[in-house]
Amino acid sequence: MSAFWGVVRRDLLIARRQGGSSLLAVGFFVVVAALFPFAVGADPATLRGVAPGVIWVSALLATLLSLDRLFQADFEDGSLDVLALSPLPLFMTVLAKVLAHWLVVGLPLVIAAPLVGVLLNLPLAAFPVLLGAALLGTPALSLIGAIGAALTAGVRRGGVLVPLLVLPLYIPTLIFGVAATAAAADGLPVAEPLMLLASLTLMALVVAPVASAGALRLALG
Amino acid sequence: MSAFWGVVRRDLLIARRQGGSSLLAVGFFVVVAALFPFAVGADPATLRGVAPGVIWVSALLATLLSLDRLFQADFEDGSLDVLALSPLPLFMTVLAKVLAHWLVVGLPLVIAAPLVGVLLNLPLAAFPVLLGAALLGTPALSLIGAIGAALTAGVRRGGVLVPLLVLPLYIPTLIFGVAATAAAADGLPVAEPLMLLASLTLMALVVAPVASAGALRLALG
Amino acid sequence: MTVMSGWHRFANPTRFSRLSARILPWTLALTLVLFAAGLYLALVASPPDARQGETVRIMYLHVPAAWMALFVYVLLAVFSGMGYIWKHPLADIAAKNCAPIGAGFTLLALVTGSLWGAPMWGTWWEWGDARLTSFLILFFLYLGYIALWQVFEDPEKAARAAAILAMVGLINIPVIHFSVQWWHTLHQPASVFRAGGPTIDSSMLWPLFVMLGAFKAYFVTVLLWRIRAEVAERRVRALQMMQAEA
Amino acid sequence: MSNPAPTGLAVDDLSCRRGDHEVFAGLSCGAEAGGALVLRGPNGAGKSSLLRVLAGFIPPSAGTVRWKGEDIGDDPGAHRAVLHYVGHLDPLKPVLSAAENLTALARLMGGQILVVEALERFGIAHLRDLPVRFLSAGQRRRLNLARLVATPRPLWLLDEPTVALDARATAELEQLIADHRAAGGVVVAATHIGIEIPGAAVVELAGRRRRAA
Amino acid sequence: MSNPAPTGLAVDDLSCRRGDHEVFAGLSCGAEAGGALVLRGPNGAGKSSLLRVLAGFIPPSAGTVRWKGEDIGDDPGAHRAVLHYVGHLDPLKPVLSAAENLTALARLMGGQILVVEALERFGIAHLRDLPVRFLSAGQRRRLNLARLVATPRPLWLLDEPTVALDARATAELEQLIADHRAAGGVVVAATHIGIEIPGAAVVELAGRRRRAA
Ligand code: HEM
Ligand SMILES: Nc1ncnc2c1ncn2[C@@H]1O[C@H](COP(=O)(O)OP(=O)(O)OP(=O)(O)O)[C@@H](O)[C@H]1O
Ligand SMILES: Nc1ncnc2c1ncn2[C@@H]1O[C@H](COP(=O)(O)OP(=O)(O)OP(=O)(O)O)[C@@H](O)[C@H]1O
Ligand SMILES: [Mg+2]
Ligand SMILES: [Mg+2]
Repeated sequence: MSAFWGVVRRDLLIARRQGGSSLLAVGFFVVVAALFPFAVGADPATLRGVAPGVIWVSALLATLLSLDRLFQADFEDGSLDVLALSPLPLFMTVLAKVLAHWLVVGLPLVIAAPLVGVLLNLPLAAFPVLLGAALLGTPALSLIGAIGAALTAGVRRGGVLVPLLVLPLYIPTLIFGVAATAAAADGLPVAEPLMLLASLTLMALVVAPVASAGALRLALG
Repeated sequence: MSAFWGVVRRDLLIARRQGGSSLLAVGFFVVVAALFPFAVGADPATLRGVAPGVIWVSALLATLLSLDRLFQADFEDGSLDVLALSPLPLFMTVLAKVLAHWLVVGLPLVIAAPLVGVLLNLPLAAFPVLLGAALLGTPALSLIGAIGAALTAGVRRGGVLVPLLVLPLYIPTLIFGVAATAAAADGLPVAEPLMLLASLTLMALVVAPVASAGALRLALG
Repeated sequence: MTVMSGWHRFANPTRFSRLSARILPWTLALTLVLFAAGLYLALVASPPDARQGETVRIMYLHVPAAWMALFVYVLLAVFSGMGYIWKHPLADIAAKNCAPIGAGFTLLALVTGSLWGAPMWGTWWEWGDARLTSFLILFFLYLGYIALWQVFEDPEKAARAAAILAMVGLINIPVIHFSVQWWHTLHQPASVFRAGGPTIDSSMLWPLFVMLGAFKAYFVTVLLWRIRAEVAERRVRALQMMQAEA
Repeated sequence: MSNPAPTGLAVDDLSCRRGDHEVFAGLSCGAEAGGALVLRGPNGAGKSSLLRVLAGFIPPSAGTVRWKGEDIGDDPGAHRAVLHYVGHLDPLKPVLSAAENLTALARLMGGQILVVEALERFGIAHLRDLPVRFLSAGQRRRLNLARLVATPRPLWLLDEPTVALDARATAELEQLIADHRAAGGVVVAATHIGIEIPGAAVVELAGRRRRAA
Repeated sequence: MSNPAPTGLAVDDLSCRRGDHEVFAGLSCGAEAGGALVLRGPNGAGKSSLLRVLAGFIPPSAGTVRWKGEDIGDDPGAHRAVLHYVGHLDPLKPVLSAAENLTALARLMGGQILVVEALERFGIAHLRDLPVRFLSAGQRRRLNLARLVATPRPLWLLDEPTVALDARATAELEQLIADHRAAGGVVVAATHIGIEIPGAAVVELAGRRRRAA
């Protein structure tokens, strides 16, 4: 177990030293969401209507953007070889890296979500649900994204491919996340989409580390 | 001059060999544009209203995503040292790399813009203006993006930093691009936003190569 | 004891080549016959729909294409799993060559669907419709799978990477199939493959099934043909390599 | 050597294929506890490939590798816990300091962690708190090699370990290898020149020349 | 050496500061046309830093570097057109073939382009059409060095050029350097061991020990 936390601590330390990866992801999240009123016009009614969607799409893009180098950096400097020699099974190493990534990027996004909600005129009543949905959904985004990052790790400039591979897999999370937020905004029941969101995350938790580990092994060969 | 085309040809060749950077950027463009209706709901009237905005935001993101490694790759493998020893002034080298990038990513985006227009229910009458605006605006996106890419070339994982630096600079292009497209969709005059778009691109053409060259020199030190 | 790995298996004529050579003419003939019969039944023999009129005939292309798109993806994932576990290159090649055909079916279903939608729903495309959009996602999945094969130089690695993606993507299939039940959509719910038996009139059901048979036969024919082409190509390369290393 | 003592590494009839190029075939060699193998051969002969096979990163296309009598393919988890692999690249993060890098790497490997000793051994203790991005090529290499000291493991696979090292550091590495072998460890090193490993068995890789395409 | 012939390189009272560390100071040396400088010193002594100053990548904190009598800071554009710099990294794109990489690099440098000769000279003509990602470390290095042949330039700055080379390739490089000097070129090479440059002036860099922070 200590090796697991070793991986987590290492990635957290690197993120901290690299100067605010969290800040950057959150910044991106907020900037993209803030671009929207510019792009679609400032009419408050329109804005309120599209708010849940815009929030989720920009959270998704922020995650995606920060993900493409999740394994690539370790591949390029040979750290992946060392990670593969840890006594930890490779899928646990992946899980540790994803956990660190979520702590650095996902969690700050969750915390920033209400701010973006305010920017986009989301009704106040929807805020608790938005927070809950984000908390349930962002781990799935990190986990699924890890598969794409692992598949392209050994491939030079494979990063460009990550969105194409991962976005289709993100759709269910996106749908249920938006559904929960929109339902809350309209005062409708939210239990069902939240449950579905949670089960997606659970599924990702089972599938993603194993799939990513399989993909990473290719990069070692 | 031959060294200038040497740089352009080299980058085009790499893009070709790397297997469809164009396809990937266009794919991303289309997928992101396709995500939005998903997220904001289906009402065709709403959709038509936000179409110009969505088209421009996703073109912008596609450019951004493909840009972050514009100089990073050359920095990491030492090619930047060689580029700096070319008889060409560094800002011309930057211009050559940006030109190659635009040919690989910007131009295909322009060509794909009508497709996204169809997906998003944009009125047919707006298509010629959309094409014209994209042709005028995308070079500015590549040029401005180059500044961010150059600034972060020396910094590991600077990729995440680029959006934050560059997105604010993109806002004017975004505003006039959307304005032109929306005006055309509503049958209003488009000359003014198109002119402004063109002058933004000209300005970027003057400022961006010099600014990027200065930033790159820091990465050499 | 040496198991010849990868490409070198293709240096020798495999059982597959002989077998497929024998099957191919039959599936080709079957394809032609079924298409002829199916098109006759669909366009001439079957009645126009009471509500939909003649446009209902699009159904005979749309529905089999949509079913095949889903079926081919599942098959692709199964082949991928076999290739991944048993490391048999033939399964990898089969999976790889399913993809373009499946993407073609998906595109056909999308195009016929929106052609049909224009008169039926008054719109080509409806974003809020979960069936439609999730089906578009299937198209993107196919594209991602094809792209992933392209970026690896080493076909064995490409096969394993693509297999992982294919198996993970399988999760989207039930989402697509059940989307009609989960969300109330424009698109009609399952009327053939449903608990409690089909609800379509047999005068339409028969042509539909014949067309489905035709699509299946076409798929088998094209798949076998593509696999043979790729195996032959790899065999040539393997022989060249063995010569070079001799 | 086809019947080596089960205390060390035994390579039997090993072949390696990368892409569609057969890098080497039918290779047999071995080293008992305390022994060493030196891999030699011209550029492209397959030294690095062999090391990656021994580490379990590349599955061999034929033949077996045994560590203490066990085929490494049977329990990859056990094998990866016994070895250190030092490749061409220094797996260091430029933003972390020397000590942080080494601690992080050692923690990944689990077990005992001797960071201070390791840094001192390679004469870079005074660089402890300097971010790695400021280190020279040789200083980075020393830091990378310090891993060998920081977490003791019995099997060392070294791919041209003396690259960028000055004479003093090379001598230190030679001493380290001697100590390691004296304690029963096994060393496999690929090298063109520049390092003395007394009593090591030399494996000459011929290199199959790839045909011009 | 403070008054060198204006046909070659002259370094006068040069200091270099990186970050807040003074790497070297008051360094003077030089080489006339046909001459060579070998930089020696322990890891971290400043060999690589000196080469980057000579290339014009790092501005010196004091002192001057002259090429044929002209201060290189006066017209950086002219200076960068006369030199080749071979650093630690191989500036090669893995997706391009060996020949494509070399052609692209040569084209960047402008002037004459001798790709085929260059590949043959380093014994990698048979790898011409192979993507670089499949090359071994030594094969990559050879390809990198082939730049020197592909576009002739008078001043060569080489940072540990023999890394990863086998004995044959090292001998070839020595011959290449000799030919270059015979034709009036100047070579500055940083190296620990492993290369013979007859008659080269040796510059010993002492290395100021950085204070433990
Ligand atoms: C672009 C638009 C459309 C798309 C993407 C689409 C997609 C699909 C898919 C994926 C299926 C297979 C469902 C399954 O077996 O799980 C299907 C079946 C079907 N579609 Fe569509 N469709 C579209 C438009 C239409 C329209 C306009 C109609 C007619 C009003 C229609 C009628 C049907 C029928 C009758 C079935 C068979 C249902 C069954 O028995 O399972 N579709 N479609
Ligand atoms: N950007 C920087 N900021 C601060 N110090 C630096 C920087 N770059 C290098 N140094 C320090 O300068 C010194 C000289 O480094 P340099 O790379 O020139 O050494 P070298 O002689 O090439 O060593 P080696 O033989 O290991 O390659 C080292 O002590 C290094 O730590
Ligand atoms: N993925 C690959 N696909 C095809 N061929 C490869 C691949 N990787 C390496 N090779 C080839 O395998 C051969 C052996 O490479 P390897 O790196 O093992 O050589 P090496 O002995 O370490 O050489 P060097 O002394 O240059 O480091 C080389 O000819 C190389 O071109
Ligand atoms: Mg090697
Ligand atoms: Mg150095």
